[in-house]
Amino acid sequence: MEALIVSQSPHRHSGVTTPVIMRDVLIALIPALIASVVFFGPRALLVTAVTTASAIFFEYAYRRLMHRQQTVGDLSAAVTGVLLAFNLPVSIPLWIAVIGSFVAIVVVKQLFGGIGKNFANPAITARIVLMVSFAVHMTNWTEPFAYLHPQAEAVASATPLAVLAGSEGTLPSPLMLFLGNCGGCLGETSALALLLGGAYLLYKRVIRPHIPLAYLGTVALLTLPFGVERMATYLFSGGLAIGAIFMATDYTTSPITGKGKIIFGIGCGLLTVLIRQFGSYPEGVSFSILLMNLLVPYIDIWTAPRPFGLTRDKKKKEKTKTAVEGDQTPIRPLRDVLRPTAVLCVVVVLIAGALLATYRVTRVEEETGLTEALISELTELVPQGADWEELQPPASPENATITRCFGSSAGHVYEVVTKSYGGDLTLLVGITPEGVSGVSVTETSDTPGLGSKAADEGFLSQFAGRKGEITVAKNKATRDSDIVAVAGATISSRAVTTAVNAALAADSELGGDGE
Amino acid sequence: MREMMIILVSAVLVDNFVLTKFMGICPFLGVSKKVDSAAGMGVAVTFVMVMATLCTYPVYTLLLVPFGLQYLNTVSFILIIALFVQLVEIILRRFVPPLYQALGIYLPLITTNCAVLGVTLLNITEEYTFAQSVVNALGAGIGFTIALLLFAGVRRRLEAANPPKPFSGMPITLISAAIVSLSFLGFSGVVENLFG
Amino acid sequence: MKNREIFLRGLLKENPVLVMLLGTCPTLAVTTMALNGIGMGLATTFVLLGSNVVISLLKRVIPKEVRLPCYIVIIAGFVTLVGFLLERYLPALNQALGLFLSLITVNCIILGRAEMFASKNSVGKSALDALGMGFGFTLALFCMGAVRELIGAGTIFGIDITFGVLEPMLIFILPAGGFFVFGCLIALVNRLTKGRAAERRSQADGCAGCPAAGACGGCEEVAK
Amino acid sequence: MSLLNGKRINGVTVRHDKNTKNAVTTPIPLPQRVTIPMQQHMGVPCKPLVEVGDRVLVGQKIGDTEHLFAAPVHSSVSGEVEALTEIVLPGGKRSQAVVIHADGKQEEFPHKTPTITTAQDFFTAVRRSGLVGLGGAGFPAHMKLAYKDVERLDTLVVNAAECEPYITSDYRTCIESAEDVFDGIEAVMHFLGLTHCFIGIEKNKPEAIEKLGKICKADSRIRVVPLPARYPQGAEKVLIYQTTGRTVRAGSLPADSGVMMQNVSSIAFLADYLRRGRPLIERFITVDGTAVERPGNYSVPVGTSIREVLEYCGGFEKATQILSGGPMMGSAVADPEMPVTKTCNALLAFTEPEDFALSATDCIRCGRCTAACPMGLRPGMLEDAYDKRDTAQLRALSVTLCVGCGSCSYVCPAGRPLSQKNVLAKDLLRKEGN
Amino acid sequence: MNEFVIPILIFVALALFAGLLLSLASKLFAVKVDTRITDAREALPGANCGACGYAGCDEYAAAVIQDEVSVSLCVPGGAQVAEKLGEITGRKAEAVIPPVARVLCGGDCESAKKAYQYHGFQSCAAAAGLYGGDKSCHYGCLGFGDCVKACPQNAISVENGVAVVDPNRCIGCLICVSVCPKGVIAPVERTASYLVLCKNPQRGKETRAVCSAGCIGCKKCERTCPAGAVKVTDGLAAIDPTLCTGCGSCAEGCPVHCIVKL
Repeated sequence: MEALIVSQSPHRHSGVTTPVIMRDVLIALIPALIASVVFFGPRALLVTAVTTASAIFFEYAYRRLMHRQQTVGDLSAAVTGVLLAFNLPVSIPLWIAVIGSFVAIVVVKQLFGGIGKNFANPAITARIVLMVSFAVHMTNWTEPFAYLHPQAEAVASATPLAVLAGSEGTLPSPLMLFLGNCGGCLGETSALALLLGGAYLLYKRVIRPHIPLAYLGTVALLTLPFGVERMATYLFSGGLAIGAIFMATDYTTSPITGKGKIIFGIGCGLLTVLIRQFGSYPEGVSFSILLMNLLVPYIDIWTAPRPFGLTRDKKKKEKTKTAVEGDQTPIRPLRDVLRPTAVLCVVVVLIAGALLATYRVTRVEEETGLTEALISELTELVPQGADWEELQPPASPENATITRCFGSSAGHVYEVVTKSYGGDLTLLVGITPEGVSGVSVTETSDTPGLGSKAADEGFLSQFAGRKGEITVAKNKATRDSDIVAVAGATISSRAVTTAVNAALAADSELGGDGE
Repeated sequence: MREMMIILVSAVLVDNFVLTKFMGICPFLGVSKKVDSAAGMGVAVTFVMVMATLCTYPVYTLLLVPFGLQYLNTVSFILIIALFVQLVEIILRRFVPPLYQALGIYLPLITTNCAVLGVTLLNITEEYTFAQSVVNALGAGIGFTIALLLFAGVRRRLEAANPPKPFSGMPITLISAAIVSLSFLGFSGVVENLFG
Repeated sequence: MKNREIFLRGLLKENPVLVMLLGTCPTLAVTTMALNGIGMGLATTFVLLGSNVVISLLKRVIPKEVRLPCYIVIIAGFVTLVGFLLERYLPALNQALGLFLSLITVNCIILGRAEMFASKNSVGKSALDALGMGFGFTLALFCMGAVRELIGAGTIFGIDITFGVLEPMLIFILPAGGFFVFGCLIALVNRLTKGRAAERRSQADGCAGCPAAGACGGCEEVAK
Repeated sequence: MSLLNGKRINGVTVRHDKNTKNAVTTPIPLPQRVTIPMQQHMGVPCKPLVEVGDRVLVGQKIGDTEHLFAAPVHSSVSGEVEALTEIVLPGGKRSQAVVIHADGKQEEFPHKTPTITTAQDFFTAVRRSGLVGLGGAGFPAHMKLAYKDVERLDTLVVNAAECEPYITSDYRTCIESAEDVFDGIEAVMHFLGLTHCFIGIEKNKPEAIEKLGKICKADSRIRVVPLPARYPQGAEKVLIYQTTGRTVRAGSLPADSGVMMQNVSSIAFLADYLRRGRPLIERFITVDGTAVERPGNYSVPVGTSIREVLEYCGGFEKATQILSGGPMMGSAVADPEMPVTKTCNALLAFTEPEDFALSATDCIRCGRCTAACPMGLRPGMLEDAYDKRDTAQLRALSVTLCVGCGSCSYVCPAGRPLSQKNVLAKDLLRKEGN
Repeated sequence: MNEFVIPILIFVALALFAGLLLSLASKLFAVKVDTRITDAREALPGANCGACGYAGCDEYAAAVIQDEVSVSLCVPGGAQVAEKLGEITGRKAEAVIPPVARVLCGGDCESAKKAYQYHGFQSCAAAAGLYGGDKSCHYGCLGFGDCVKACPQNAISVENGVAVVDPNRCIGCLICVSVCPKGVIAPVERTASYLVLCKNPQRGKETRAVCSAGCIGCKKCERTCPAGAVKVTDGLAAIDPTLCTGCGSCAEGCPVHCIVKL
């Protein structure tokens, strides 16, 4: 009978270990996976497989490289991989999905020390990084069941959220939304599948109901005034379902106590509605969860449980009144006061004098009106335009203001300011007798990557040669006066068009084309 | 009034001085180790920003503009700020030692803080009126403090993290700052639409 | 220290940005393009050179009470000087640097070197130190600018090298990318200088690295 | 937990494994020799009063000390003192022990039934009986009676919760000697002038609740309180709160809130002692576990070696782990020759430890430990503070309130030794002079 | 012309105002600070190891200046810090040679028997809580590395079940002595050449039963030592470094080879 096994008490364990928990989460994600394959075709499976495989590979490689205890076995990398895949549109190029996995696993989680040490939710942060870096790919939604008739060229449809935020498109009925029959990321559309998964997690006590209920409850409450039907659309569209059930309840990045989880949920709800209603990004869920992740340390402090039987004894603030007595040595006027002041004066005078002199030498004739730079820009817009001079800016229409106007031998250039998605948009529109000769955007405050896409040449070149009223079409130019809007940035495209129309109107009002 | 609100909220949230305009990063990284030192620094910076604006704006409009010396604004502003900060530090050290104990040590740090000079210069380039520039300074200070406190919370979590050897210390803090500034992106566009 | 040592120290061993962690504001803000990085670096080097020389000239003259204001006025003077030159000859760069050009005055490196080096050493050494630190700063900014521009916009010095195949990740142009690249660069430098920098940098967090160390009284609290 | 008296106390649901519920307590054959340790209680160790070669009778006092904070030890067999040796107690301290060779005659020492009129007589009688808390803590029973202003005590709580898995010895006491329990309660309440008494029993023991309920109906001051079967129901502060609704403030004794708690077996033994004057020399223990062929409840003379008891129950050869007490708070046995002491209420032998495959991985901040801790502490943060040896933070998080119930380590998905480190943290604070 | 003079005048006024204000203020409101404390703090290594008995270098610096405490308490700093402190405070610095921490146990995996299979977590303090540790010998090193984690200089490593101190890394701060739950680590003079690696005072028969490398108190070393440096007190040999000439006869003579050359 060799030596007995001895260890400290307790000698029994509940059996619920990290791999068991993560396996349960994976099981809970299966309904959503099936829904994604049903709605978006086998490619959804491919994207999920690639993302998950690369996530696991990155974690394995990182731990090997850094000679650390291998943690791939706890399946947390797999969960992050699947969740990230569910946040990507089905048409996402695979290399972007792999970059997403790299960001999620290596940058956001492992660099901080692996599971339990990261403060931001890996999948959510990776989605935001991809959304900001590859806006076009990430907002290229495909219609459900589009994979059934492959020959029809892929039509980019707007997600319900985008429609809510203003771009055209029919709003699917709340039931369709609940089932998931609408555009959106591959795993987030079917609220039914996600709720099924959520029920499984609650049953297996992997998550507690506090965060999902608080989150969905707050969003519902805030959107109720817009009508029940509108509230349902709000609840079942975009990433709210997957965010509230799977992302916000990630252990490492959510508060520990029940009270803390409720505050976290309410916070996420408020921010989601704020960003969806007023922000420039259509989807507010990822930003609100990331922002609340930052507040978790404070929430944990505020909602710390009070130990049993500990009465709150007011911490006595000891007032350290350290008396500081002044150094009463007598003031020697000359050495202590005059000399330093004199030195300072001399230094300041020298510097100011030098600056004044150099300024007079390098003075740039600041004549108002046309510097060479401005002239070169104008001739760019109106080729062969010569001897430019500034004219009185004509009256501007109600939705745009013409701030400056330049005339030349070959045509006019108008500087137009109009309201766009993210704020003011200023353009220079060159108009010649043949019509619009060139458009350039001087200043835009639209969302980087999304709205700012309306400022590149590809889109602006469509205005060349147009004379009459210009209209904006979603995907294909149906009427000859149409130009095609930039996918996902319809509002900015429409703003540019109104500016050009304003310039055209001002030009015709100025008495036909330029002399 | 609406204009004021836009300036205030955009200075605090959207183009936050630290996370989007990149001003005042040195103290932001240096002082956010402990929550109370972060709060202390935040209050000190807000106080100095507002007072600096109160001093520099009149100097600019009354002294420099009439004589066409706008190009000298940098020199004069920084002189005034340095003078003001050192004065406050000396007075605090002598008359209010506990407050000096809490705030005083940050004051010399503030003179070299890009955010303070940044605010005063920004008020000029944005052509704000006097009231607007004070509001802007206040917003900038509050934004700075919020970013500082938020980051102090994150750094409390960082103490438990164990990044690889070369990444420990400042690199991991910077990567966390990257994630924090990423989250602030969410607010873009909120201000304009919020106030119609 | 031999002169060559002073100059080389500024480049890698005691690189002001990547090791001493000074001047982080311009490093993050201006380096969306490699060209801007170099422009900012050279402008700062010019100001650093000028201010180091002048301050080390006047070091015995300036009394203790008004030391800080004097230094700052001298530095601001040089900054405005650079402002005139850029406005006149390189308007594009001036437009790109924008506000940060005048923010060089409060750049921690310049005041730091002035306090720690120029006010204690001869003019020649101060000039060398200024050049060393200046080029170290430019080097760091160039690296930052190159990486962010390459990955963020797919161009080098403005020339598009993606041939339409590679798609740039726009996030590297945004502030988040700036912080991230800066963090990775410092980690790389830590890796290269095998931790020696790590010790000094951990001090740098505290008082030793802080530019205003000279001017401030008990700064133990800040260190903790 | 019953919600009727306010805050719901945290805890964990543990498999009961009460296989020996219906096993009637049967004595085991007399061992050849017994080793009686001088330290079987919390407090000052006793000094042996006998030398090698003396003849001792059953129940004769063989070790005592003049200190108040101690419980005398008596011989459980009649025979000749063979040797005075030293044994190592589970905590690592060493203690003297008397080895007595049993002569098989089991001649009883002439016990006198104690005559008690005042509370002071009651106190000295209980001290003479050698009674210690039979729940496993081993706190000398009379010390609870020697509280400075005993008049403040008004309630007796009888702990029959027995929330540890496998153990059914208290349950058998409730079934087999319910009358003794009643008499014991009456005696305690009479001598201490207590006004009411609660008996806390977990709901998974319906027969005990029904039987005790019937008997105690005779005295209206006694109330049987059925409690949800949730570990650690038997922890002192938890049970007092669940039965009387009073919160024992941090750092104070139950007596400060007017409550005295006693284990149900202690009360039953007290009644028997007051009748026959026979000191505590044998224990009713549960023997169970995967390696035991004949699990059951046995009455074992104090001092019998663990190996003998397990061999009798056919559980020694295949055992790789032997526990004295329950799986949650019991201590593992290193040397099977170690004797059964007054504080042992169960012996479990396992072919393979239950948490064998567990190895600690990184904490995933899931909050299960905080949700499980009945004392409302934050075990995750306590572990961090201990790893950093940050005593100020340990005090701020009030680690001293930890009762060591093991719920946090039980639920931790990363298998981290949370309650184990709390024990070390408390030592660290004690060494530093908290 | 006036366009040149007026700006200059403005700046002169500004500078005057600033200069006057600043110099007056700094003089009027100056505060007395004892600079000697900050100098003392500069001289200290700043490792906050507490070997001087104070909670870190700041406290020790203040104590040296204000309470006139001895200048040579800083063990890691050694002689040269003591000198600097001496200059600042004007008091003479006594020479200080820090001792070396040594683990007095040679019972590695082969020689020492185990009382039970320990399945708890890797910490000496934890194992010591279970019957004094998993080693049959109650006086030996458990080898779970509490001292390794506590040593600020990473001078200790566990080899084959026993902790070993690397003398050139050890700065003699003796934090490990207080951390070890078995008290098996003791300060030994740096000059000592031979050392008895055992702390088990039990008689030979009991020691041999638990560990083949333990000192059985046979007094052979005491007899063979020419310099009379070895004394066996209640079953345990001890070498007095001042008398020991380093001849090594005790080491060869020892039947269990528990006397080791340093």
